[in-house]
Amino acid sequence: MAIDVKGVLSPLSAIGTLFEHPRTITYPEVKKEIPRGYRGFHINDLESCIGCANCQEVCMNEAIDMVHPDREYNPKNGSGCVPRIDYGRCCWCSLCTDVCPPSSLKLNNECIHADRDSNNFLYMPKNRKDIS
Amino acid sequence: MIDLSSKLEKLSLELVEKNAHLYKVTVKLENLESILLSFLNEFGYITLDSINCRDDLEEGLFTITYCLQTEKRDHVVMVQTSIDRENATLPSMHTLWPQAEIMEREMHEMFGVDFPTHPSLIDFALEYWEHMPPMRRDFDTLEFVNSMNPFRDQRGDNLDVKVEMKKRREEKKAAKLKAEQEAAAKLAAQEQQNPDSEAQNNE
Amino acid sequence: MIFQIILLIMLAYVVGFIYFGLYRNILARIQGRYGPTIYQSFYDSIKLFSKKNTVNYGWMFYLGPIIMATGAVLTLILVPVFSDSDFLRSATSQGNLFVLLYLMVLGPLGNALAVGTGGNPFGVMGVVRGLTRLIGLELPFYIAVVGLIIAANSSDIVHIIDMQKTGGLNIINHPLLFIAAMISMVGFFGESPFDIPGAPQEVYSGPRTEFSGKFLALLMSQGSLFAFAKLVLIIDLFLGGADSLWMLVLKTLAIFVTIIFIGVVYGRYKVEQAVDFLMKIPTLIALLGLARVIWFG
Amino acid sequence: MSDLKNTIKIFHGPQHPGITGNMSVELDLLGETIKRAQTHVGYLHRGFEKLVERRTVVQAFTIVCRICVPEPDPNEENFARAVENLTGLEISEKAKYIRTMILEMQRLATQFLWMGGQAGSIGLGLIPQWSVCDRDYMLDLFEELTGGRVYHMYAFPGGVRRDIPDGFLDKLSDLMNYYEKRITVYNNTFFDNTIFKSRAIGVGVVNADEALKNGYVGQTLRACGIKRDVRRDMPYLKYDQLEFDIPTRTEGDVYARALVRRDEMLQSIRILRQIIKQMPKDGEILQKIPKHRKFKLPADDTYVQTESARGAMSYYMAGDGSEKIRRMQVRGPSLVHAYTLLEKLLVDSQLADVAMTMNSLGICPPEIER
Amino acid sequence: MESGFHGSDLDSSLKCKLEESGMANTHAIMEKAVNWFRSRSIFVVAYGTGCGAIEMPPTFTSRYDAERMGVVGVATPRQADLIILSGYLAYKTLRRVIRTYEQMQRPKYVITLGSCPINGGMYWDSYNTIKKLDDYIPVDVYVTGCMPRPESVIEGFVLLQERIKNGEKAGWQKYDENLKFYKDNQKRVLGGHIDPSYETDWYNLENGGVA
Repeated sequence: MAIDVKGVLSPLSAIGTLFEHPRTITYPEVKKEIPRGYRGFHINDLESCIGCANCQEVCMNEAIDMVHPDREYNPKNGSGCVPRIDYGRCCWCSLCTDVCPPSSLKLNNECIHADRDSNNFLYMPKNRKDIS
Repeated sequence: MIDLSSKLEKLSLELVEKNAHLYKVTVKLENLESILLSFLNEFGYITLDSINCRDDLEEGLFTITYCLQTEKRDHVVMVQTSIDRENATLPSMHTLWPQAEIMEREMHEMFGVDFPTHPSLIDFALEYWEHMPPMRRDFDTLEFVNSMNPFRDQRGDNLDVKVEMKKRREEKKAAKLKAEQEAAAKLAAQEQQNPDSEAQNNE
Repeated sequence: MIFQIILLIMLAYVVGFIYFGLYRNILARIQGRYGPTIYQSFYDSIKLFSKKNTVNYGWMFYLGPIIMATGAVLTLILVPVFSDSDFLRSATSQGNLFVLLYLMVLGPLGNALAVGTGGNPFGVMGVVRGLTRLIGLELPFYIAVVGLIIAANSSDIVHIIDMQKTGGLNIINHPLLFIAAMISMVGFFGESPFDIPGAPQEVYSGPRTEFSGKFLALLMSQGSLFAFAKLVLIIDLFLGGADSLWMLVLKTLAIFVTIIFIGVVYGRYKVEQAVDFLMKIPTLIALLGLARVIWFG
Repeated sequence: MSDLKNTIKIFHGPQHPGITGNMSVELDLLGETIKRAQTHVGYLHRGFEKLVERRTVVQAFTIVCRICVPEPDPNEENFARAVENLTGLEISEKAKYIRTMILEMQRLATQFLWMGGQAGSIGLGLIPQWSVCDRDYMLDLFEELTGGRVYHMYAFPGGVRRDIPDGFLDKLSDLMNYYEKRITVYNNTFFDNTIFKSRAIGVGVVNADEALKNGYVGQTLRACGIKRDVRRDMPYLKYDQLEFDIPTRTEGDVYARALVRRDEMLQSIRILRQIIKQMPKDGEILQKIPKHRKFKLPADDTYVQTESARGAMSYYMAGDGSEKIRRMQVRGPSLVHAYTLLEKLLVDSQLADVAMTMNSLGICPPEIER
Repeated sequence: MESGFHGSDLDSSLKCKLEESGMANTHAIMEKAVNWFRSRSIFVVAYGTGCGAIEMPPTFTSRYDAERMGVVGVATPRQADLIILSGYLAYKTLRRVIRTYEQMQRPKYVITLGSCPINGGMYWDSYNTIKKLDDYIPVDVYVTGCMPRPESVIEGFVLLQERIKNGEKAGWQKYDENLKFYKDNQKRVLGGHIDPSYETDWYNLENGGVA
C-alpha cells in the first residue's frame, strides 16, 4: 500500500494560519466602508423632484407609490406628488434613478435595515442634504 | 455549412444563416421525426442542446425549436416546426437523445404538449397543479396571483399622477384666475378709492 | 469520597466545556476568524436545557443519553486525575484498565438503543456507521493498551503511572504504541477523518438527529465529560500523569491541540475507508509496538 | 425492480446540509448503497419565462440575473446579447472589454464558491471558510464597479451601465496576484489532500462518448478529455483576441473535474491580466439608442450561448414586433446534469458520495427550474 | 409623510415585555437570565430556501463570522432555534418549510431576508410564489435588501437577540395562539395537499389542534 506522503503532510501547512490575523469584519463594532456607487436606499431631493411619475412607470415591481409629501417641496412639481418606495417590492435595480428627468431620485450607499414588523417597510426617501 | 446546406436541399429544405454560429431550418411536423433522425445519424448532429417552445397565441400555434450541435459544438442548428395549439401532440425524441426526456417533461408541464410515446410524464417543477399549464400565454398570472394571495393593504394612498397633475393644473389655473380676479378687484377697489381720495384731496 | 466525586465531575464539566470553547476558538483562528467566546458552550448548554420538548418516543429513547452519561461519569471517576496525591483519585482503586475499556463502549451502545427507538433512518444510519467505525477504532487502541499492560506487568493505571516515574515516560519508551493510540483517539474524539457517524453532509447529525433540547444538552455535557476523561486517560498512560493542576492542564492541552490540528486539516473518510485505514496502518503500528514490547521489554 | 425490495426510501433534501441549494434527491438505499435515485426540483420555480413575457425589454433586463443565483453575469450577458442579435445593435470596444472582464471575474468568484462546497461535502470545513472569504474580495470589487454585491444588473443591451471607476484596474490586478498565491495554498491543503484524493478518485466517472451525445457541458465534458468551450468554439465579445488554454483531463471522475476547475481559475486570472493591459482608456460604454426605454424587438428568434463557470448556458429568445419579449427560454448548464447524469451516476454509489458528486457536477437548482 | 421607514405602529401585543412588578420574584429573574442565554446561543437550521442562501456562506464563514455572536448552523430542525427563510418561497417549498418549522422545538424564531417575504418582491406577479409570508409562518425579524448584505443579516441577528433578551412575545407564541388562522391560510394556498401534521392535529383544529 503506497502512502501518499505529500498528501498527508502538505495539508498540515494550514495550521500556520493560526498565527495570522483574522480576516473577520466584526460588523456591529467595525463597519466596512460601502463604496459610493453602491445601490442602497433611495434619496430624493424634493427641491428638484417634479412629480412626473416616470419612476413609477418604469418600475416593473410596482414598488413606487406617488404620495403627497409633508415636507416642503419643489413649487414646480407638476402633480404635488413624490415617490414613496415599498421595500417589500423593490429590487434595487436602479432603473427608477436612470429615468428620473431632474436626477433628483438617487440611490445612496446606506443599505442596512432590519425590522420586526412587515408593515414597516414603506420608505419615504430622505433629502440628500439630510444625509451627512 | 455549404455541405449541410446542399444536403438539406436534397430534402427540399432551406438552411437560413442567422449569424456565423447560428442556422435555422424550418420543417413540417410530419417530416420532423425523419429529419431529426437524419440530422443525428447522417449529418453528425449528435448533441441536442435544448428544445424550446414558443406560444404563438395569435396564430394558434406552438413553435417548437430543436437546437442541435455537432461533435465540434461550434455552431447551432435550429430545427423549427409548428404544431396546433389545441390537442398539441409531438413525437418523443428520448430514443434519439436521452436528455430529451427531461426537456419534454418540462414542456408537457409548462405548455400542455402531449408526448404519447414518452416514458415518464410526471411532475417537473410544479406540484399538484390543477390550472391551465402556466406558460401558455392565455394564462394570466397576475389574475391568478390576485385570486390566491392578498397583497399588503397599506398602499391605498397611492395617487394617480395624471389626475393629480390635472387637479394641480386646475388648481393653479384657479389660483391664477383668483389672483387675477383679486388683482382686478383690488384695482377696481383702488379706482373706487382713488376718486374718493381725489375727492378728499380736492376737499 | 462522594464529595470528591462531585468535585471531580464539576471540574471535568467546567474543564471539558472550556476545552470545547477553546477548541472552537482554535478552529476559528485557523479558519481565519475570531470565533465565539470561550464560554460559548455553557451558553449553548444552558439554552438547550431551557428548551421545551414536545417530541415523545417513549422511555427507551430518553434512557439513551442517560446511559451515555453514565458511561462518561463512570469512566471519569475510575481514571486517576493526579499521580501523586490521593485527591480526586476517588474510586480509582476499584477499577482498572479493563473496566475502563468496557465503559468506553457503553456510550455508543446506549446511543444505539435510543436511536433505534426514535426510528429516524438517518439516526439509525449514523449508529450503524458509529458501530462499524468502533470496530476499527478499538483494535489499535486495545493493542496499544495490551502492550502497555505487558510492559508494566499490571493492568492497574496507578501502577502504570508509578512505573513511568522511575522508568521514563511511555511516550519515549513506546512511541509506536503512543502513535497508534493517538490515531484511535482522534476517532474517539469524533474528529476528521473519522467523524463519520455525524457527518452533516451525509446523514444530518447522525445519532443525534432526533435529540433536541435537554437530551442534546445532556449529550453535549457527557461529551465534554468524556473528552476530559479520555484526555486524562491518555496522559496517565503515556505522559506519566499529572502531579499538579498546571501539569494536568498543560499535558491535556498538548494532546487536545494535537487532535484538533489533525481534525481540522483533513477531510472525512467514508466508513469502509476509515475501517480499512484503521485496520491497516494504526493496527500495524500498534502490532509493531507490541512486538517490540514482547521481545525487547 | 425486484432489487428494490429491501430498500429504504429517504429524501436527500431539500432541508439538508449536503445538498447544493434547494432541491432534493429521492434515494432508495440498501444499507448505504444507492439502488435508485430520482431528482426532484421545483422548490425554486418562479416562472421567470412567464414574468419576462409580461415586462418590456428594459424591465426584463433587471430580472434575468436572478435566474442563476451563484453566477448572475452569464445570464445578463446572454440576455443582452440576445437582444443585440435581434435588434442588430453593435456594442463598442470598451463595452466588450468590460463585459468580458465581468464574466471572468464572475467565473473566478463562482469557482471559489464551488471549491467551498466541494471541500465542505467531504467534511473539510476549513476550505469553505477560506474560499468564501476569498470570493468576498471579488464581490467587493463588483460592488465598486457595478453597485451590486451579488446581483449586478450591469450588462445592459447595448453596452454596460457604468464606467470603470478610477483605480479599479489596479485593485483588480492586486487581487489577481493575491489569488494566484492563494491557489497554491489551496493546492497544498485541498487538491493534494490525501483524503480528498482517496474520496474523489474513481467516483462519478463519466464516459466521453456518452458525455458528447447526452449534451453534458463544461467541466463534466472537459474532465473526460473533450476540449469544448463556448469561448473558443463560438467566440463572443473579446474571447477570440485573448490568449487562454482550455484545461482538460482524461479520467472523468470527481477529482478530474476538480482539477479542471482549478486550472480554469488560473486561466481566468491570465485572461483578466490581459484585459487589464488591453482595456481602452476611453470610449462609449453604452450605445446611444433612440427611445432607449422602448426597445422594439423584431418578430424573429435567436439562440445565444455563453460559457458560464459550469458550462454552456443558452438562451432562446423570440420577439414579436412589440416592446415585450414573446418567449425567452433558458437552458442552464445543469439541467441535463441534474437529471440524466445524476440519476445515473448515483446508482450503486454510496450515500456519502451524493453531496460530492452533486457539487462536482455543478448542479444549481435555480437555473434548472427557473 | 416623514422620510425614512414608516408604516403602521408596532402591534402593541408584540411589545409585551415582562411585567416590571414581577421582577421581584425569582421566577422573573430566572426567566430574564435564561432569555439572556437564549439570546447568546442561536442555532440556525441549514435550509436555503431562496436567493438569499447565497449570502449565507459569507455570513457564517470567516469574512463576517456569525459564530462570534453565538449564531451557529446545525443540520437538523430538531436542534435548531432559528430558521432563516432566505427570500421568496414557492408553494412547493412552503410545504417543506411548514414541516421544518413544526419540527423545531420551542422557543423558535424566524428571520426572513429580502423583499419577497414582505410583499412579494420582484416575483409579485409570479404564479408559484407566496407574497406575504406572515400569513403562513410567523416572522420575528425582517431584513431588507435584494439580497441583503451579510451586514444586514447580522443586523437582523442583533435585533433578534435584543427581542429575545427583552422577552418580547415571539412568533412561535403567536403561531400557537392563532393556529387556526395560520392553518386556514396554509390550506388556502396549498389546497388539501399539506403534509401530514407533525405535532399539530390537523383534523382536530377546533379543540386547539395540539396532538
